[in-house]
Amino acid sequence: NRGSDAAGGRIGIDMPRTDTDFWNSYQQYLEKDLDHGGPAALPLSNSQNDIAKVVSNVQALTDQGAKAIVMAPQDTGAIAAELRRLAEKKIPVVSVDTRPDEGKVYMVVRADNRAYGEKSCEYLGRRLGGRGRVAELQGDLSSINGRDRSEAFASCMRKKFPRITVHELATDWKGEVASAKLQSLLAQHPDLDGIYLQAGGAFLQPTLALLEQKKLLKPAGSAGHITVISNDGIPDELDAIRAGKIDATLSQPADLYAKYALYYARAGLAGKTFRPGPTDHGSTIVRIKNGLEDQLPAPLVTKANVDDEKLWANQLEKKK
Amino acid sequence: MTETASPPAAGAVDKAPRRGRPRLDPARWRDLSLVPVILVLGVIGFIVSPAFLTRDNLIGVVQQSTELGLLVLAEALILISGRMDLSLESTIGLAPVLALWLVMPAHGARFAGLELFPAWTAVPLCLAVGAAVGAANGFLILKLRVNGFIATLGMLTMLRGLQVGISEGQSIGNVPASFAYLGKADWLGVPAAVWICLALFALGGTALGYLRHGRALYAIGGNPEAARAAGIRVDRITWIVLAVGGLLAAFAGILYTGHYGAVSASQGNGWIFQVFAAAVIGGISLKGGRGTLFGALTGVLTLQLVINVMTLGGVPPLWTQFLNGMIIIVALVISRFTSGEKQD
Amino acid sequence: MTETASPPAAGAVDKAPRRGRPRLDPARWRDLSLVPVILVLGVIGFIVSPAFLTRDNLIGVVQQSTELGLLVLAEALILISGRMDLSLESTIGLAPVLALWLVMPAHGARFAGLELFPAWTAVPLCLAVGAAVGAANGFLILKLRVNGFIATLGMLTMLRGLQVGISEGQSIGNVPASFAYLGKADWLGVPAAVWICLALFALGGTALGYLRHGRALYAIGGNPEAARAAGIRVDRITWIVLAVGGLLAAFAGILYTGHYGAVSASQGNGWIFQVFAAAVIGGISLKGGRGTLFGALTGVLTLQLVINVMTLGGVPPLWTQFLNGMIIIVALVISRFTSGEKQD
Amino acid sequence: MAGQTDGRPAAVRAEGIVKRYGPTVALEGAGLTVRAGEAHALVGRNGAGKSTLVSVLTGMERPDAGRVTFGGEPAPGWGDTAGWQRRVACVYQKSMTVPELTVAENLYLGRFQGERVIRWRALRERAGELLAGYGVDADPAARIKDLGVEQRQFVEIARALSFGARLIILDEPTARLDAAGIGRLFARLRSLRARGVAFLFISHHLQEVYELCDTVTVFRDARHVLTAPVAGLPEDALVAAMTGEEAGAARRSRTAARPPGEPVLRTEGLALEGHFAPLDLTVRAGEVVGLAGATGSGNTAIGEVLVGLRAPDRGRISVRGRPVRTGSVPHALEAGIGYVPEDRHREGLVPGRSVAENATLTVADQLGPMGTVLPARTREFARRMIASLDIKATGPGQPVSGLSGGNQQKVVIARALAREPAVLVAVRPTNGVDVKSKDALLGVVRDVADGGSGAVLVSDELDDLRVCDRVLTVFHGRVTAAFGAGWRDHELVAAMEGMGEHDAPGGEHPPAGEGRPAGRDTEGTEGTEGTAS
Ligand SMILES: Nc1ncnc2c1ncn2[C@@H]1O[C@H](COP(=O)(O)OP(=O)(O)OP(=O)(O)O)[C@@H](O)[C@H]1O
Ligand SMILES: Nc1ncnc2c1ncn2[C@@H]1O[C@H](COP(=O)(O)OP(=O)(O)OP(=O)(O)O)[C@@H](O)[C@H]1O
Ligand SMILES: [Mg+2]
Ligand SMILES: [Mg+2]
Repeated sequence: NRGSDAAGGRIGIDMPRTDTDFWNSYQQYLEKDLDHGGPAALPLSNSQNDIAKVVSNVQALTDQGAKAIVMAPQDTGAIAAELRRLAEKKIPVVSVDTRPDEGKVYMVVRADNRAYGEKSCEYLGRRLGGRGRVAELQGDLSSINGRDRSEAFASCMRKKFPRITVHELATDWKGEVASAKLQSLLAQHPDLDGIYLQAGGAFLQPTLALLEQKKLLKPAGSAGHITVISNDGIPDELDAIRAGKIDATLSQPADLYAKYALYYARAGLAGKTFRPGPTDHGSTIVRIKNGLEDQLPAPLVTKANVDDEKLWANQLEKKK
Repeated sequence: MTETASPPAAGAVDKAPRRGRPRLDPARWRDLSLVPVILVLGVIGFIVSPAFLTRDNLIGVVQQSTELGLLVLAEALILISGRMDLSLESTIGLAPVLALWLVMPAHGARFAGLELFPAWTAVPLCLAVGAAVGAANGFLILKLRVNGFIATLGMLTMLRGLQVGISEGQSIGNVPASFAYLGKADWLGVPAAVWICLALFALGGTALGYLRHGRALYAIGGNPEAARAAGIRVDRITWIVLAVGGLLAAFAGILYTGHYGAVSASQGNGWIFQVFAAAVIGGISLKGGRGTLFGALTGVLTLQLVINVMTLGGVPPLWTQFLNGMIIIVALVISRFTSGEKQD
Repeated sequence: MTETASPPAAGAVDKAPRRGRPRLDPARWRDLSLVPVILVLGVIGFIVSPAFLTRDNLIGVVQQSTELGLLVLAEALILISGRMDLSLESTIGLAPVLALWLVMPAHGARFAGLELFPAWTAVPLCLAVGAAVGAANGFLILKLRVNGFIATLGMLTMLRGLQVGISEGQSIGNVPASFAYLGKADWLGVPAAVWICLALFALGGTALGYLRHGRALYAIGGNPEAARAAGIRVDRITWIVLAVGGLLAAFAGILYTGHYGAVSASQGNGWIFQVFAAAVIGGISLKGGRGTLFGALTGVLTLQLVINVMTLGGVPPLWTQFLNGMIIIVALVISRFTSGEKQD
Repeated sequence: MAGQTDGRPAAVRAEGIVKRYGPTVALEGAGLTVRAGEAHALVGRNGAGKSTLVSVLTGMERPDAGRVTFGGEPAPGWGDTAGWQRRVACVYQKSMTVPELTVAENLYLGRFQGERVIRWRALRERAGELLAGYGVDADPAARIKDLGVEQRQFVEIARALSFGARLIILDEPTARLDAAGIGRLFARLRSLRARGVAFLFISHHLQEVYELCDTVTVFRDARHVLTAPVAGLPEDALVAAMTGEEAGAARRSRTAARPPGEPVLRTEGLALEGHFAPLDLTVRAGEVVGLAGATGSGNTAIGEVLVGLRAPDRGRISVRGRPVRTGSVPHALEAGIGYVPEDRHREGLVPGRSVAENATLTVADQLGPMGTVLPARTREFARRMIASLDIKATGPGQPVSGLSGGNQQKVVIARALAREPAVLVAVRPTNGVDVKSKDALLGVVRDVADGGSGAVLVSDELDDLRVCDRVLTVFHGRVTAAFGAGWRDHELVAAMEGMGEHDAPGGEHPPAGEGRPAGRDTEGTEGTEGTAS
């Protein structure tokens, strides 16, 4: 009987998908935070990675009386009309992980995907000494997050490390496609120096399995080691860093996503407003053309800080 | 079973009742076989949430069905004439992108077009692209005589790839007003898309029921040789149906764009299974020559109601997909038993 | 020249030349219709990169084909006996997850199992789950007589949902060694999966060609009524084939898990289209009763070679999908003309 | 050949038609002329190219060479199907109906005249009237697939005849009709002919040719061999022209009855609700028993129950004294019952597979050790069958879909004989088979019996029944009479139609299976059979 109180209305939350580690962790954090009291949420809906379902779910949620919406539209264009509709109804919207192109949003909660690409590029560039050959396992080309990472990575490489050759491999977020293409590339260029995995959740295990099979999985520091930087910060990646199988990852903060999505949704219900500038949780709110964006930190995790308590994946381990 | 199952002796006996109540024709039952399913869903919806029976919610459900509904309409026509077109799910995305690419300003916006034509031509261009895709499918299937399932599957991949290539994977916002109008306008308090979709279904249903070219689809799908022997231009009509199918998919793309405010890069991605599911649980045969548009429409509404009721009912996100699949199977089984016919 | 062109009396006379060239049987050409396509791809591969013809690369291509290949093998058997199973693409993921759920330790790891059975049972359990899924499909199709395409489509959604529900969307690493062994072992310098897959294809091909129950599949798929009248137990055999299909898919799941090091939550997602594409361009008819496993195998290799050659050739990522679709269509057209038969 | 003119203009003239299907030459420079108002028969052995000529004359197939003219004008262009339809109407050998559509719609398929919008009620009324004119009692709103074979055939006939075309082609229209149906068809054809309509009539029943036609053309091996007036052409000469051999020994008549041996097949109280009443039947070794009955009399259902395709409601079957599980084909097959189904397309053939595979479908367990099927043995087996049944095929590897109708039928028979059955159950085994092959096939049935097996021949064709030692007539699901050898045609026909001196008690025949006791109404040579309750 969540939300029987409903003093300031309830929160409607739509899950973009449930078939990945990352989003499942996000959901678990959401549910944990919801249990800690405060304005309640309607039961979560799931839009299965389909923007049309996002819209229909959000409508169903508002029909049931949601006064604030948390969503994660994986398509940033086709949510515009729905955002306009919600703005008309004066329902604040918190967009998690993606920044809608148009339509008013109360707050965007995300880590900067361009920053992911840049940080990865810089890390690889430094480790390889500015020369060599790297493979980039891209996601789905029509996903905004993937595209941001690719573009930032590419332009950084072009500008800062022109002597590094980048092989872009589109994979549709599919592990087996990534493995097949990486295997082909390794046949062509056995001298590969580095790999950038845009999504550790999808690519980590297939990549490790392939490198192991090809006897290319050498401990960091030894000759012939292929430098691997991943993205997401799921527990498996941290384990791999500890084991020296990969070098680094960018921790996409599932816990902070959940925490601040709810935080801003409740603030929206309460009618609070925010202004650009630094926040009390180590991030910065910036103004974007259709609202505000809280750019959460996405720490680079290496062997040095892999056991940091603050990393969400480490908390998850403990929670269980 | 062979004809001896009903020898004239027995046939003569049960002929009287048959003539007496011609409305009990099983073919008619089949069209209504999903009505009980829809009623059950309605009752469940009413139980799980009072919001279900509100005008807003029901109109929402219908509006969300419009784009899928048009694809189902297109696929139903194609299936009835004994063919298949998987590429519809890509046409709904490609046609708007291509049309906008041709008309959008070459500079300024994030998506740079070619500015070859004035903005008002976007709608006709989009429809033309859709028809052209359908015609290309027709060429592969009817002239080169390759397998239609796989040819249109290849087209599905190719057209989606073309869309990604042209749009560079981005969504396209800021579409010309004329292009967005139909998808977002309200007429008499109800979204224009709903009126248009219903009108198209009614039109299609009438054509299939009462016009000779419409009836010809059933003959072609049921037995193409017999249709040819009866003087029906099988290839020509099939070709036209495929082109009309593409055109309807492009039109669905226009409604989608207006409805959601932008051409999404993944517009229609993965829809084709839903299209088939809606058509088949609605009574359209995959083997051709059987089914009605009314049945197809009930199929679409059923699928959309399922999603709506699950959301209202607060099904845990982890289990929505499971439940969704289960309900499709249950609906299929119910429609098989209420129609009383074996499917194949 | 046939006998009709010569009087019956001459029948004995023209038997001689006929025996002289029995190899010109068109049915044999059909199985080889993709060989030219593969050759062309090989030449292109050789031109775009010297790495193409290396042992590593070719073995890599074959290894990447194994999981898809097993699904195609399963689907080919099912298609030949005149049915379809879309749910294979979910079985490949669900079966390992269910099996692991039953055996994995209840505490400690991130993915908590039930620990009901000892770890070594994971492989047999997985196979049993696959067979059970196939049998469930058989129940829907053969007992309830619902449309197989849509019933297995519903199963596809439901099983994938079940997998997501059980695994909570996580990938499952740390699988028992026995479970991972086959997918990653090397035998005689070549991945074990390759040997196994080839052996299964050879076994299946032999059964279809030289065993009476294998040959019965062609009769069942070609004309089930005639098969029944000839004393073939149509429903029973179809049911077995569906169960074997599920079992093969589960086995593909085992290989996948070993190969990629974990059971991925999206294992097999979206494969079914590729499975059909490989089977059909390889000469298997969607209408049943036609095609060989050798053809199906060439279909798989063709699809995988396309991806390999495109990767080696450095096709820009934005255009890979487009090119991929185009090549499927071209391969389809080529195989239609080299086999010289109209497809339908 | 096509050159004869006798003043009347040619309704259709085909010259030098060549048509190949891959390596098969179906027509090689063949031609024929049908003059206005003429009833022209086209005969020839199976695979002679008759149906191919029909598809050329109706615009369904484009010939590789040759010319077709209608009334002196060149034929419509390829693909102008409507144009062809105006000139010629046709009843094809293959069923050309759309099973899912109603009778009314099938009748008017492709020619909803006049108004833009179809008026269904009026259409159904017109269809009802049209069908009534053929004595067909079918609901115009029923779907074709729910109709029996014969009613379906009449729908096709009615459609073709109602076009108002001046030329009508009928490709074996009588193959799926019983005697009464044939009578009605012929009456209708005669009245049309009186109005000057020309026919091209194809049949393997030569007596029909003599009954109906003025002129006959014979094709042999894709070529035209003869066109002559029917009157004055002896049947022997006609057969000789068809076969290309001197008319051999007179048609094989039944060898003298030998004393029948042990019973091989016995049924006790076998019944299927709605189809036939309890039946006790005994077939002895060396005996061919005919089950004669018009379409729908239930005789086909008896055949199907015997072979296990349908489960009876009651009753037992035993072969050579051993009980057979009913309703299971594998068990029936195992027990030694061989089966030639009525509809070769539906239950007989797997169209895409080879002659060898089709012929060995029932003996797959005998072609190699341990469940294997050795191709060499399969081919060898098929070659023997091809030779012994005189099947015209390019070889054991040819797909059966490429054979002519009659040869397909022979493949089905080969399949039934493959197991050397103790009892052969054959339903209309000579359906669509040419005269010479028909004799051969019936001879095969006879030989099977002479070899110590029994045979049950379910048919309404007198030619078929002539090989039988005994004939039981079935009417409305009951055995109404039994005849020994030497019956006279009219008696048997009368009994099949439920009339005559062998008639069962009472003029009204209740539908079978009502359970009404129907005393022993058989009279004839043996008293062991008949319906009992
Ligand atoms: N579609 C086809 N493909 C291949 N061969 C064919 C086809 N149709 C007919 N034939 C061949 O053409 C020849 C003539 O066949 P057709 O059907 O004209 O014979 P028919 O005289 O009508 O015989 P029947 O009396 O058995 O009907 C046969 O040898 C047959 O095998
Ligand atoms: N429902 C139907 N049933 C049977 N035949 C049909 C049906 N619909 C169309 N046809 C046939 O399909 C063919 C194509 O139709 P269409 O109307 O285009 O013919 P047309 O000769 O090109 O022009 P027109 O319409 O002026 O006759 C015609 O032969 C028509 O008779
Ligand atoms: Mg013929
Ligand atoms: Mg014939």
